[in-house]
Amino acid sequence: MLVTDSQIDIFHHSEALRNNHAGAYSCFEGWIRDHNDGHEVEKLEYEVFEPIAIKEGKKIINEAMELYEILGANCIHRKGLLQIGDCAVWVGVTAAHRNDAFIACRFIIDEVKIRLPIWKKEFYRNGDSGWVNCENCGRKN
Amino acid sequence: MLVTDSQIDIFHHSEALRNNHAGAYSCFEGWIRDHNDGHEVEKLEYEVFEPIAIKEGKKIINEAMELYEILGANCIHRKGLLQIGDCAVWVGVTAAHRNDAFIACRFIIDEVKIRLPIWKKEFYRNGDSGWVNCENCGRKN
Amino acid sequence: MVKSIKVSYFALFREKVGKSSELIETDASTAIELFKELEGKHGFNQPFGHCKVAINDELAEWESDIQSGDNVLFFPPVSGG
Amino acid sequence: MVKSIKVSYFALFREKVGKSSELIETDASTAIELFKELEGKHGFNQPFGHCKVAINDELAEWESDIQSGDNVLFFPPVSGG
Repeated sequence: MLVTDSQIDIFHHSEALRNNHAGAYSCFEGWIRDHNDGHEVEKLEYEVFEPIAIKEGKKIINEAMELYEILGANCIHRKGLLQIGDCAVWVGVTAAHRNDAFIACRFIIDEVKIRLPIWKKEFYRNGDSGWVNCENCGRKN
Repeated sequence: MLVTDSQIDIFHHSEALRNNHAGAYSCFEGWIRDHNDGHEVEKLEYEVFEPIAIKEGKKIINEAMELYEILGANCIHRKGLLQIGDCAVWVGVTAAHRNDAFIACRFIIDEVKIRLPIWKKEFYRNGDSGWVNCENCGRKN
Repeated sequence: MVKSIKVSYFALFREKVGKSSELIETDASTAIELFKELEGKHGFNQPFGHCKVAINDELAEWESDIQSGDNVLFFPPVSGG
Repeated sequence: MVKSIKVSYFALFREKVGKSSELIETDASTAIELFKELEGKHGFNQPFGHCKVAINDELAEWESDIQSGDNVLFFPPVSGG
């Protein structure tokens, strides 16, 4: 688990997961899209409280390693100002078989979005801005 | 849908899926692993009947576009001789939201593995070799 | 009526037959009849339900009629996993 | 007994308070008591169940005791989607 203020080097991080026992690699990237909830988005700012984001992110990855038959997993999250098309978060998972890779990858991104102290402020084309609220964060952890 | 006898340029093909409306990118890579069914695998040969593999692959991608709220999808499959660690198949899907991206990516790789006329011959460390049979291919399409 | 059919084999089937295609004179009127005629001769020994057939490069139903001059392609089970 | 607590705010909360932290003298004995004391004052106006608390950089239960000298961090709802 890493938090970075520069572009995520996806090639580097996926190479680091290479493993001759792995037959499956599943990855997810969250990209900054140009719209949300009917608003035209211009850019986005991520605020991250790193001490807990990193600790909790590592915990999620460890949980995935225990819950599923996977060989490796990692997650990188951006902080700071991002533009449309930028990659805000990357998750990569390797496993012998694809079912485990897919399920664990999904688990990690879902948990990361709910449990990490990361807030997203959207800046709209019309000049407004606002903090994006969580839809599922009422879920019990 | 493409079939190629050279290394899959994943960066190029994922870039081609870039889309400012996309907030989610899900991808799957199938790697040649060093074991299968208790045998130590040395290398692998993919035989592809291209006319139908490409037609059927495009059909699967179109089905995914109709079934799920996705913005783009592609699949590239290798043919010929591959070594341990090589990427044999890549699937990439973009969507506004991650649920659609994940489900469609999974749909495409599952269908590709069942419906495309692609056969895998494994060459083992002990000198044996054999065609790998499908576990789920009895499923009705 | 005897038909002249080009039959193409892939992967395991090609290896069992020892060639990738052959010309067959047959009375079979459907793809499945032709398959049944050849599977014993060549010892395909694969669960029929896992095999597929194509006629002239289009996937086809096993019950499809075959015509003189057709290219019938027999696909052994795919690797799946 | 009055405690001296450093309270840290993030994102929406920081903007509502107008600063990222402040020193508070309080009688509150738990994190939730302190939150209730401050939410009205600062107008947090967020569903409590979606907020979280950390004490000295560790996620904590809302019922956790707070001690003089603690750094209590209030997290507004995360963006999720």
